[in-house]
Amino acid sequence: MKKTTKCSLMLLALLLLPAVAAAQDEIDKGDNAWILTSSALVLMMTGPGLALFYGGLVRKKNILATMMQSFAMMALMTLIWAVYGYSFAFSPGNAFIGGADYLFLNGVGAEPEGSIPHLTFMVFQLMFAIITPALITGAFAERMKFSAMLIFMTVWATVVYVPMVHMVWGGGFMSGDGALPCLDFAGGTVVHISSGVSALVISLFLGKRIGYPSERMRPHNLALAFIGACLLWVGWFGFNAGSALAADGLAAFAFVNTHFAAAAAVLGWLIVEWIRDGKPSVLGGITGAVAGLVGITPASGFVSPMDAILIGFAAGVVCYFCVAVLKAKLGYDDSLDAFGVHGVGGTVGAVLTGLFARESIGGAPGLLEGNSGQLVNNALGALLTWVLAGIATLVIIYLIDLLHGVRVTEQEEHVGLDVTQHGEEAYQL
Amino acid sequence: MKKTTKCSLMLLALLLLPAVAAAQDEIDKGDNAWILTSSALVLMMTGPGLALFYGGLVRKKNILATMMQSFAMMALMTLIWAVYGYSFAFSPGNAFIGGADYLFLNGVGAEPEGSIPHLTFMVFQLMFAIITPALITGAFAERMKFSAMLIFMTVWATVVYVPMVHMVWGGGFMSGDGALPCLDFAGGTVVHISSGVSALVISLFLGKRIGYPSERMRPHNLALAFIGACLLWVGWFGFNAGSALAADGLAAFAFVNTHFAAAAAVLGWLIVEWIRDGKPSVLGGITGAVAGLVGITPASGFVSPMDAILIGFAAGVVCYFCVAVLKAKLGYDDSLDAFGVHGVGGTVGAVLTGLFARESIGGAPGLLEGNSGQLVNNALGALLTWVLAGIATLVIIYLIDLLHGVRVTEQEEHVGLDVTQHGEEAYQL
Amino acid sequence: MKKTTKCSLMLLALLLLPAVAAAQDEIDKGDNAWILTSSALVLMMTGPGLALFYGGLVRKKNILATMMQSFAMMALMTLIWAVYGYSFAFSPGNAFIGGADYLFLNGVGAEPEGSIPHLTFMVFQLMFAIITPALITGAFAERMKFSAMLIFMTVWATVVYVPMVHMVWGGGFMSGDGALPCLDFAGGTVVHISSGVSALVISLFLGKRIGYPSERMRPHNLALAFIGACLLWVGWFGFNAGSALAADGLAAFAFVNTHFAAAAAVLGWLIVEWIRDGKPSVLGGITGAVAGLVGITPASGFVSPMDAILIGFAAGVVCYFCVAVLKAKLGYDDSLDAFGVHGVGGTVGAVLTGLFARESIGGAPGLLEGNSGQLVNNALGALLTWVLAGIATLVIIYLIDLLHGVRVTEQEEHVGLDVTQHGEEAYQL
Amino acid sequence: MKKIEAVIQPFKLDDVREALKGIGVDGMTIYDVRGHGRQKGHKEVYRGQEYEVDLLPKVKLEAIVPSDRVEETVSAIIESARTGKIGDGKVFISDVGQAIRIRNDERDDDAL
Amino acid sequence: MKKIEAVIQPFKLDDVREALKGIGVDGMTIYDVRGHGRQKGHKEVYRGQEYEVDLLPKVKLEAIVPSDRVEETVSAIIESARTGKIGDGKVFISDVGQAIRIRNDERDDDAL
Amino acid sequence: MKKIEAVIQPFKLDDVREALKGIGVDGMTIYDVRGHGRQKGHKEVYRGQEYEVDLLPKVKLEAIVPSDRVEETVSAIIESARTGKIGDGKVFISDVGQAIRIRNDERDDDAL
Ligand SMILES: Nc1ncnc2c1ncn2[C@@H]1O[C@H](COP(=O)(O)OP(=O)(O)O)[C@@H](O)[C@H]1O
Ligand SMILES: Nc1ncnc2c1ncn2[C@@H]1O[C@H](COP(=O)(O)OP(=O)(O)O)[C@@H](O)[C@H]1O
Ligand SMILES: Nc1ncnc2c1ncn2[C@@H]1O[C@H](COP(=O)(O)OP(=O)(O)O)[C@@H](O)[C@H]1O
Repeated sequence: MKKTTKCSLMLLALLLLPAVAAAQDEIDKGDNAWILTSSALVLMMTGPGLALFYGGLVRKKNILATMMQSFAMMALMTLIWAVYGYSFAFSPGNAFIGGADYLFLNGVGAEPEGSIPHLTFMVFQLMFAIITPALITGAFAERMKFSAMLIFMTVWATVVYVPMVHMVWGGGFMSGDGALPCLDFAGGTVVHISSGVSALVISLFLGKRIGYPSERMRPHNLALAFIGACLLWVGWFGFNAGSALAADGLAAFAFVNTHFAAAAAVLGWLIVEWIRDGKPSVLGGITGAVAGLVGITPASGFVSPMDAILIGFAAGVVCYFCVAVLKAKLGYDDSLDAFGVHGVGGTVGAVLTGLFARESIGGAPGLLEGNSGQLVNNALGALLTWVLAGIATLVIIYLIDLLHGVRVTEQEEHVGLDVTQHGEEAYQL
Repeated sequence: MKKTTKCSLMLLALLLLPAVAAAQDEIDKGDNAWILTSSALVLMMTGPGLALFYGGLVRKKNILATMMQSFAMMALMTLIWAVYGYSFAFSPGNAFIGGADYLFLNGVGAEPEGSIPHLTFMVFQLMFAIITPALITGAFAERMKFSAMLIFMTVWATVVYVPMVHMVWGGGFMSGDGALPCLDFAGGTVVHISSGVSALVISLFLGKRIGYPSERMRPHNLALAFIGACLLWVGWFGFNAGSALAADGLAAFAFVNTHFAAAAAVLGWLIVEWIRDGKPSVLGGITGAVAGLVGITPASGFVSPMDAILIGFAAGVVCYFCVAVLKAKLGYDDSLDAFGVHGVGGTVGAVLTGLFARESIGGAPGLLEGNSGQLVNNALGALLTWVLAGIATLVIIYLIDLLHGVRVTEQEEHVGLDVTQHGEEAYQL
Repeated sequence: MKKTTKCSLMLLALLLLPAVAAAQDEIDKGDNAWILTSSALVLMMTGPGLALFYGGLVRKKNILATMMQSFAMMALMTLIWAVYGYSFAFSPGNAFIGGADYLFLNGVGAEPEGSIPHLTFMVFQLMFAIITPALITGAFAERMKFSAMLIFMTVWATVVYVPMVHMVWGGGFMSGDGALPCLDFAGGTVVHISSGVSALVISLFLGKRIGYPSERMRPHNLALAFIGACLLWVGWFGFNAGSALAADGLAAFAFVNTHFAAAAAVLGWLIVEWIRDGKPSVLGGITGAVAGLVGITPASGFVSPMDAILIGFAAGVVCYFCVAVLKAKLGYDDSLDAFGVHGVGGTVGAVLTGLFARESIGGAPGLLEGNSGQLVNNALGALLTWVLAGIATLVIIYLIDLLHGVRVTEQEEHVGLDVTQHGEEAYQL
Repeated sequence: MKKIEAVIQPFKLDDVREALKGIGVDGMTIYDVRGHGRQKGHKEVYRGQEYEVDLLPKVKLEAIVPSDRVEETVSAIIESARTGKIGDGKVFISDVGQAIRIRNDERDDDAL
Repeated sequence: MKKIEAVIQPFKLDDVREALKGIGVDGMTIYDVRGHGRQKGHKEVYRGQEYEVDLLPKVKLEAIVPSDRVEETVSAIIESARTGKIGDGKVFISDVGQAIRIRNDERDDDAL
Repeated sequence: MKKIEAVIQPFKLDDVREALKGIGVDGMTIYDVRGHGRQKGHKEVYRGQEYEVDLLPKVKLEAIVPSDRVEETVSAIIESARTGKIGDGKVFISDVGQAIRIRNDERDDDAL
């Protein structure tokens, strides 16, 4: 939202009166310092953050392959973003997709975009383009070909992620001045629903890992997963508070909301776990934290800290049931619960944002302030994202399977992906 | 100190002439960027920092439980702080405890507190409220019930930490304009003495771990402890330099002092170790670093970089002897030396701050500049903290033991806390 | 470059008209926030970053000793820098070495140096002085005495690093207004060539590890190496973008260039590996990233993002061949490829900076903009660094070996350095 | 009493344990090993340096059983551990002179 | 010569080693194992998915001793390893045909 | 058939495997152990607390071979594992009654 106005304004400016733009827009070094810091924090979320969170949860024979799937995004998405991704996401276009003005970052330099250099805005957005596909990898961990993964992500980023960004933040129809304005401060729909739903589709398409669920597949190194989860928490401050695109009061709100929601989600998850499974677990605590962080993402710049506690708590409890109960019931194998945490948490957050949004904070009222329309818009936006991501992913994965094959052989799955995909072993202990 | 003046001034302002306050106080985005960054750094100190530092030092069967004790504080203290902790610490009150104005963060928003949003100040302080109790957990590692730990920390934060904060930083009697003004830039008394002394009391109350010291209890993973210590060092820049509450020259002093003290303490510890034990060790190096960081904490905004080297060196050497010699002599089992490092290092720092403080840097002269009063005040402040924390902790732990029981069963201690408290194992290697 | 002008200007100012300097220079809190943050990031590169990257690659019995070599630099270099290093690097001197004005940081305080406090500039530079020698340790891992390492680094920092800094950034003959002005934005020559070449010399002098290459010496924990590499990547934003010494547009350029080069180098390395060795590996990916980061270091503030992609790609491919092919051919044992990555990558970067530099970005044109002189200068500068570092290192190591002995005994090498040098074991798993 | 030592594929452990539980063989001790035999290893490359890895991860299961239970125990293991592919592993049988239960000094068959 | 294999509780290792040192049995080889027997396991839950863990961590100690020292060795182990609770472990004794000290080719009893 | 158990220095493993390959002994199972014997341990100090570490890392290699191949196998191991220093390790030989190849039920010598 903030983003959109800021940047669509910018786009307009760029088009009509650059002179004026230059005049009215000036770089604020405090803002730039914060967004550069935030960009570094968001990259840290993927590497080492997410890579460890996922890598610690798989079996020993697959840790490297799992971390590599996140790490590869740090390289692949960067080139895609530089060549055409950023342009089709943020340069002026239609309601669904941006234009070609910024191909090869043409014209993207040090000049101010809002109060920060255009390049700063570009690279901050890039970090989101890196982690989003990386989130999906949790669903097909331990059984997907590395080559197939690379192909899938390239296509997915191009036909799902980039358009989503444009629609919600780049001036498309779900953004501030679009046909269906949705409130998504830092990526509930764009990042979490899109990746979570795609994750579900792939895990259904690929089928279960050999031996699941009969064979024991306990996390091989929860210490690594713990480090990863903590770094995700810390990095998320850049993700959400950085989305204010300034070091202002709104950033402070987003920062506090992010932290409060994570804390509340930890308690939410642990309490349910304690009651239902008899003991509160570390894996539960860190998973709950991530669920809360996901849940607050779209709301972080629109709600109050106390609202954030409620949103986080809700996300923690709901995600627990999806992961621990629903998944078992439905019997699909979302290896690391990319859907259960991101798809579900993102949806919860998107809807609750429409409920709790306060005009005094993010400039937009929600249902509780009598603006029922916003709740409807956000629900619709979430639904649309489900549909788009779901269908597109199914088509893509189907085609890649047809032309290239997506799953490793049974033998390779037994031996493990580290050795078979990358010719390495993680530990010589 | 800085804090106090700044914030008590603020409080006054809020009370009497908000309009004027608003007039004279304005948000500086550079300051806000730095304090938001610092807040993230301080959270990183607890998770993953401290969790790893402690988790790597225990036996394999207890790593998760140990990390969980720190992680739980990230959730628990956050809710306490949001509901009443911040209010009783920082809203206007009497000499010992704050008031109820900020309950549920009522009235705590984006308006400036000094040069940063009030929420930024609140969340920065919250990160301190998280790590302080987490530090204590090192003393009762490997033998305390998770439930008892939660109860203890809730009570301790309420009756020890929050009042301490108010007294020293919140306008209480140990703060700038109080009856006994102490110099504590970033928490020598509030954070380290209070947690360290409480740690000692608990370890004495709980008694030794089964098999201590006869059975071998070597750190199970020094690589993790190393990561933790380094992240503590890095995060400490936010802890101390962030306590300037601005990105100004004072922050630069605090930053440099922090780094110099840590470096000097590493050398101090290693030299003694090399002489006394024949070899300089990695565990010694990282423990020394933490000791130095603790020692400089109260002084970081009051002394010169060269003073910082002396303070760090002293902290390193003194802590070594307390940990390696004194503890063995007295024979208590402070599992991870929470007292030996934080209680002792904090005391050394508090006293030396009164010795070295320079008016030209922090605005307050110490003994070396002829102000013997400051040394006395700081010593008294430290003593008071010892007494308060010591007695309160004893009462609390005694009652909890009576009503709930604090120690796990012998069988549980043998099997390990990971399995018995959380139903998990860390490694499937 | 930027640095030089800024600081030589400052030095001039300090000498001639401090009053004026004070007048024209004012602290910008946004800049200070960013450089303090960057300083923390650069320290994180050494600990835990580099320590893990190296520690994960050695054999289990040497991880602590390897990490300790980096950690010790965090303490040792700090004291050297405080006492005389900073002064001889940055206080006014001749073409080769600085003066004694800043001994014991005399006169280095909160007053502005450019737009940041002098202390901030000092500590930011210190973090470079820490990581540079730490990089060298990769070459003699698993076989050097800890004591010899300390002696070597002390001398090396004094006679190689400090003069190099002065020559290139401190107003010496390779800096902006010197006889041979070289473009080195963040340390291609000063940091990477100097450390990489010294690494080569030591590994040749020490000879191979017992059993190399016949015995299997696979990395004992690639998960740790992965964490380290990612933290290096994240920290490098502070290293390069911080070298703008401001949170301005140039910082944004350096930030983006850094990230793009790393990404391109990952792809470069993996593609070659995939073709040549049959599989793309995680170790290859993370090594490639570091190679790209090294390559872009001197260029980061002078070239465009698209140039950065080319530079990164080149660095990745060239370093691969040096590490995988050349080393085997020449048969020296640079244990962790400190030379293959830093020496080679730094040289590639230094030369390509002279090729791609754009006046519009860093104020200096390169060959492609018709300024062939710059390419020559940079090549000469690189060559000079090779010679200086190479010869000096050989002399130093030779003398230390003569007077003290540098290599551990065969028995110690078998048992491992953790136990024999530090009396510890890393894991009790 | 006989000691039955079986070297099996790690991913077969759960099946084998099921099978043994099925025939009431409860006592066993297990540990991870690396094995070499006819099964081909694989190539690993680290920074261009090749390693032929021909020690593959296996699990070793030891069960001491009364002589008259050897037959069924062995066949239970073999059937449950077999995939038919090279690398399935081996079973070795040897004599055990005495067995003692530390807890209560029970001896031999009673101790198993 | 006899091979004495003892599976014991990990936290008893130091005591057992003391006891053996006491009677002058120096040579031994030790490794970590997981064992199953009468001792009940425990439940672990990961994201709601339950696992019955009934392979518990134990330590296995092997000592080859001259036949005439078996008695005292075994009793030393048993006494020092006993807690009286289920899970204390077992001792197994079997024959060893030959022992050789690699360093100097000493054989059998001299090699122990 | 005989079971040959060799406890050797970890850094000698590659040499020993070469030697065995040399004489065509392919089948073997290997695992890490800690051993105590005449070799002196070392001191470790953690925060001033001393530990005498006298369990040293060793590698244990097990090979079941036909009785007529014991001689050469043992000498191959001994020669390749020897450094002449205390700690080189030991070789123990014992009987194996039966061997079975899980994959195809081959027995005894054919199974090795
Ligand atoms: N002679 C032997 N002595 C000890 N262990 C053996 C022997 N032969 C095979 N093994 C073990 O059995 C495992 C499988 O044997 P292998 O020959 O690879 O396949 P298969 O069992 O199908 O013939 C080996 O990895 C090794 O651990
Ligand atoms: N028949 C057996 N074969 C091999 N190992 C056994 C056998 N029975 C028991 N063990 C080992 O002894 C350990 C303890 O045995 P258990 O029956 O649990 O307790 P107790 O020794 O008190 O009867 C087991 O965990 C297992 O490692
Ligand atoms: N009696 C024994 N039983 C089992 N293992 C033994 C015995 N004696 C020695 N070992 C193993 O052999 C290793 C080497 O023995 P040691 O006496 O230290 O050196 P050496 O083999 O040169 O005499 C020991 O660490 C231990 O693992």
